[in-house]
Amino acid sequence: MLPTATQRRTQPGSFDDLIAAEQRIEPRDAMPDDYRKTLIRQIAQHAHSEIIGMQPEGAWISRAPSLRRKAILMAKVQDEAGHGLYLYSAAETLGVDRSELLDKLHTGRQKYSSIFNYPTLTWADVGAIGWLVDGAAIMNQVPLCRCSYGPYARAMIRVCKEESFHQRQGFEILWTLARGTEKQHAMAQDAADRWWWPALMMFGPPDTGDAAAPGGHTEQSMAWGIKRFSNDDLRQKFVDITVPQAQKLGLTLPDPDLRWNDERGHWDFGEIDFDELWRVVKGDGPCNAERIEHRVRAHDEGAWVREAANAYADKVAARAKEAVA
Amino acid sequence: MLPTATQRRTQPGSFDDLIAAEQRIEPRDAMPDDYRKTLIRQIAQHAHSEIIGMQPEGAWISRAPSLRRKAILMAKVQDEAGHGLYLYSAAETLGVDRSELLDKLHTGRQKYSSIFNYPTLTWADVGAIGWLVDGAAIMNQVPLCRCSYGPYARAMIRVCKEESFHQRQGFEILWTLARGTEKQHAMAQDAADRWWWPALMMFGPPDTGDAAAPGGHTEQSMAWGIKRFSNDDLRQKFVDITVPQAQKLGLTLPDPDLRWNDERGHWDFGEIDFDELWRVVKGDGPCNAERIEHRVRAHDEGAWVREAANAYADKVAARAKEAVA
Amino acid sequence: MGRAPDTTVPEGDSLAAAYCLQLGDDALIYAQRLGEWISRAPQIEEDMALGNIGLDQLGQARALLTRVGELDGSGRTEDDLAYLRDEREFRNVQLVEQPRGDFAFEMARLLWFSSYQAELYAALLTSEDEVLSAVAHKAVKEVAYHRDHATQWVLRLGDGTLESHDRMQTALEAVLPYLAELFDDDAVSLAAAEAGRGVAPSGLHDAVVARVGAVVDEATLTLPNDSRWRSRGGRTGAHSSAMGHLLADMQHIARSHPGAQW
Amino acid sequence: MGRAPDTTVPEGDSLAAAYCLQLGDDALIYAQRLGEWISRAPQIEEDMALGNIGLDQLGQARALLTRVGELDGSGRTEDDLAYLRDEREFRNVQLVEQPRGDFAFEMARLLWFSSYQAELYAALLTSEDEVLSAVAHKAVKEVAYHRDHATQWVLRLGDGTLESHDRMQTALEAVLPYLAELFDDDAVSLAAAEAGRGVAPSGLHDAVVARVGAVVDEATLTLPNDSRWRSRGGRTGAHSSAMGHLLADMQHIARSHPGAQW
Repeated sequence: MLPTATQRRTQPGSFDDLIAAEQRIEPRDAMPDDYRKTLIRQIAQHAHSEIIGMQPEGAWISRAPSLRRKAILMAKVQDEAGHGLYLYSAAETLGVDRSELLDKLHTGRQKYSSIFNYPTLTWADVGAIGWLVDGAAIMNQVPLCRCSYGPYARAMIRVCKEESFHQRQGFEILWTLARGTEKQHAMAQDAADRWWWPALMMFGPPDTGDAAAPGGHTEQSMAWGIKRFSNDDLRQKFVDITVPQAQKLGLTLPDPDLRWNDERGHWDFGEIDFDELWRVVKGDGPCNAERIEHRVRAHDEGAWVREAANAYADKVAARAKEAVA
Repeated sequence: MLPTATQRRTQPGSFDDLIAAEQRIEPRDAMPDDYRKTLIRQIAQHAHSEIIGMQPEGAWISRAPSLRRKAILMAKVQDEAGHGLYLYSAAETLGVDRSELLDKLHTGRQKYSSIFNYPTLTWADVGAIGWLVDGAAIMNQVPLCRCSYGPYARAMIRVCKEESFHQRQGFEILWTLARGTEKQHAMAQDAADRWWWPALMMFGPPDTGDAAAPGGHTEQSMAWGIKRFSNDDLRQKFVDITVPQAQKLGLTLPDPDLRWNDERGHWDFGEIDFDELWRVVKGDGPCNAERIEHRVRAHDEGAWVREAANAYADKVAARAKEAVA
Repeated sequence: MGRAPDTTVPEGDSLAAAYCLQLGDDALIYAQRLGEWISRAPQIEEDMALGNIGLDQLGQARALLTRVGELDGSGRTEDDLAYLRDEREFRNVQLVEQPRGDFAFEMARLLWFSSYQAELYAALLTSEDEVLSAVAHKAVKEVAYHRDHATQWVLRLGDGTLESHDRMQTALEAVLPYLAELFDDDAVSLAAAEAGRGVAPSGLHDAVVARVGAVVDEATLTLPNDSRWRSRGGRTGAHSSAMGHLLADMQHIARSHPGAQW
Repeated sequence: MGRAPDTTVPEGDSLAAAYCLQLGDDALIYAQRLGEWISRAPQIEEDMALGNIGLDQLGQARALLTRVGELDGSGRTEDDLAYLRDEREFRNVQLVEQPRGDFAFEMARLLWFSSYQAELYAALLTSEDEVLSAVAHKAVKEVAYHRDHATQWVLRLGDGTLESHDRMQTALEAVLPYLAELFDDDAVSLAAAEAGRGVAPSGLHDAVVARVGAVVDEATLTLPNDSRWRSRGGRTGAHSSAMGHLLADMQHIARSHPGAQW
């Protein structure tokens, strides 16, 4: 029987020893093919999520109801572009390039976080995305700051710092709305109602599925130091942190089963409709088609610009060469 | 010396006799070439004005501030399309076709009324266009109901009936605004300030120019029963009718020289800045470029539809023929 | 802490109001989109025709929204309802709010929507709500004309040139994701149907598909039926991204002058 | 009966307020257009760059509009001025309100506008209005970056591919009609210049044209200078047809919630 990728060692004592010692793997280090592929897929999906994630909030830049909020929102969406860039760069250290990854995004061969297939129906949704979606993202991402792959870990440190800033800004938007006019309060409550369950789904399927079974993706990613906590653990942690924040906001969460469990020392919560998650993941979300169309349109409309930049760079290089020769 | 077009008689006793007897010329009657050309140019310009005139008001359909006003405005702009159709049909009786005339409009070889090169900056402008622009148009057009060319005269009868309805609706918009909030009143006044002078220019240059000189266009058109009153006479008539309407509205007109002249039995008014008129006619109006671009875009975007309709009509005809054969 | 989402369905006059609101919003928002064609149509006859159809829709909207204000006890006028509600309060299906596309898209939308309205209003002729039945009496003739107009164009475009055929086929595919929503049995329609005042949308489905299908066949086109996604939620105020901009444009002047008469 | 149009020019603080309003509106409306690029740029780096430039413009707008409210005695905040004024009260030039075109159009607009702002703010460093001079100190560095960014792109596009060259040339022609307005000596600017607080726009013309002309030359493009028409009136509140829709979108939520805090 041939050794599997994980069993195979590219250089005796190197990769596995580094992993075992909780040392970082760097681009020039040898690494198993599957480790590389897993990371590329995960980092790319993460980068795509940042880029696609610009759309639901970006749609409110023109309509932000105060100039201060407009400035904060522009800066936030711009940060997401920046996160996308760090992450594509991290992926590039693994031997792929950005245009290849973008092409996979555009043609549906790589995914982005399904949360961005939900629409932003009101201004309060900008707050809810910051509070709940960035909140859940941080919960997922903080452990990645200790990820075994160096460039990814370092990108995540930067990303998490900014995300937690965004999370506070989102909370502040809802805080202001919840204390505002009756209509504003209703808007905040409506946003919490719509974003709560999708945010819980961001932690992925429960740890009872195939991926979490022994020998599945989860175990492998944990062994490689890419994943540190199970989906359900992170989800519970998020619920435990977020419920008291909702109470502070004066907003209710749309789950009649939500109650403190003294015995467990955690908040109990209701059953998640994973059928909806799978439906949206498979393409039947309210905005799947729109998000990809928007992204592809921007990319296609910009093709001539990127070509021109390349042509110009070539000309400049050729001229420099001529000048030297 | 060869006879000029007006002296030439195509069939002894026919065209000139009809004109002299104030009878109508009909499409199958013989007529001098210049009469035909003058009419084609005038009717086409008139038709183009209806079509281009849809734009400044059409821009407010989506924003009309009440559903009743929205319905009235949609109906009005639709009427303008209808007027354009009657008029193109009248022109077609003279042996040109609509696509030829539209092409001349699109390429700047035929004009439309310069008034439509002014922008509609507020909702009150929709009122001012109805009151002043349609008011001036009616003044110009009522005499055309007695035009010597039958199809044109009949088209004008229909047009004038609807225009006077539009004029009343415009007046009513301003009446409501002038009696509304302070901001609404200011909006109405601002519109009157901006549309008054351009409306006066709609009657064309003063009767002191080349066209009005003996042997010029004006004399010829009058002899042919196309034009019945001089520009300045029509303009004075318009001022005399409109100034009391402004008083009724409670709006001032932006002319410090405007005062009743007991001796003349007319309202005196200030000097018109015909330099502005010529500037706008020559293309340097606020909306000249936009109006033609808008029109050409609609036409170009519709080309494939018109082609399809023709292709289908051909197929249907061919099938009918086959069925018979 | 927890809270179940509010799924209460109104009763009696409030139910009738909620039902009229759905129909009225469909007509209002579609009128708004149709109005955008005026001065932009492929030929002047079509500026007029689309203007006419838009006017009919606007007329239906005005009658229905006025009825809402009478029924729900709020005393709101047609204008209060059109201009002073927020996006989440609009109850139209997402089909009508989609941005103006090319002429083929508009004809695909019009063929489906007018066929739907034709069946709907035909069924409402016998509504126990007399006002609704009166609206239906007038509207049923109007939408028959709309359907006829769309039919003629779908035939011309489908069986016209190669380009028009392709565009018309693409348009049928573009409207597809928005069709299922027309026939969803939402709680309000179901309750209204039970109360003898409305119609269950699912009951209209087969007749509409048969009608559209026949036109599409004759036009040498193919009725697509496989969509990766479908719109949901218009009836509960969840709209697509185009809706906010449509409302901003429609309401801005009215909102800028609180309390003003026009 | 007659009435002469009001051509009064304000004095003192009111004049300074009117002057700041013009500059602030230019920056605000341009920020609004630049914001539309975010998620639509040709590459992610450009989403960031245009976002940055938009943020700078928005920052200038906020400082200037806040100053307006202090000077004119109305006590209006930056938000009152941005969200509660009607179209006729906006004082920006028409260049900045033009709809987003292709990337070449944006770079043509940015090159001209940032070059104009660079000269303007440089001259305002010595304004007797200390707040204005402070705004200029910060802004002068920002707009130097904007100008540099636009310069780099005009070079790349002009001297890139055949297509990019043509598009860039077309873009230079498309912005042309809106340039004269930047350098019109409107009554407010003239009076502000006389009072030592502002700059006469005509005085900026030559330096701006020289700067842009040099870039255009190096980019193997031609500076067009023959326009059949030119825009007029932005400084007196006469705007182009795009402006109403821009404001509807920008103001709609704020207008829909009178008195609310955000």
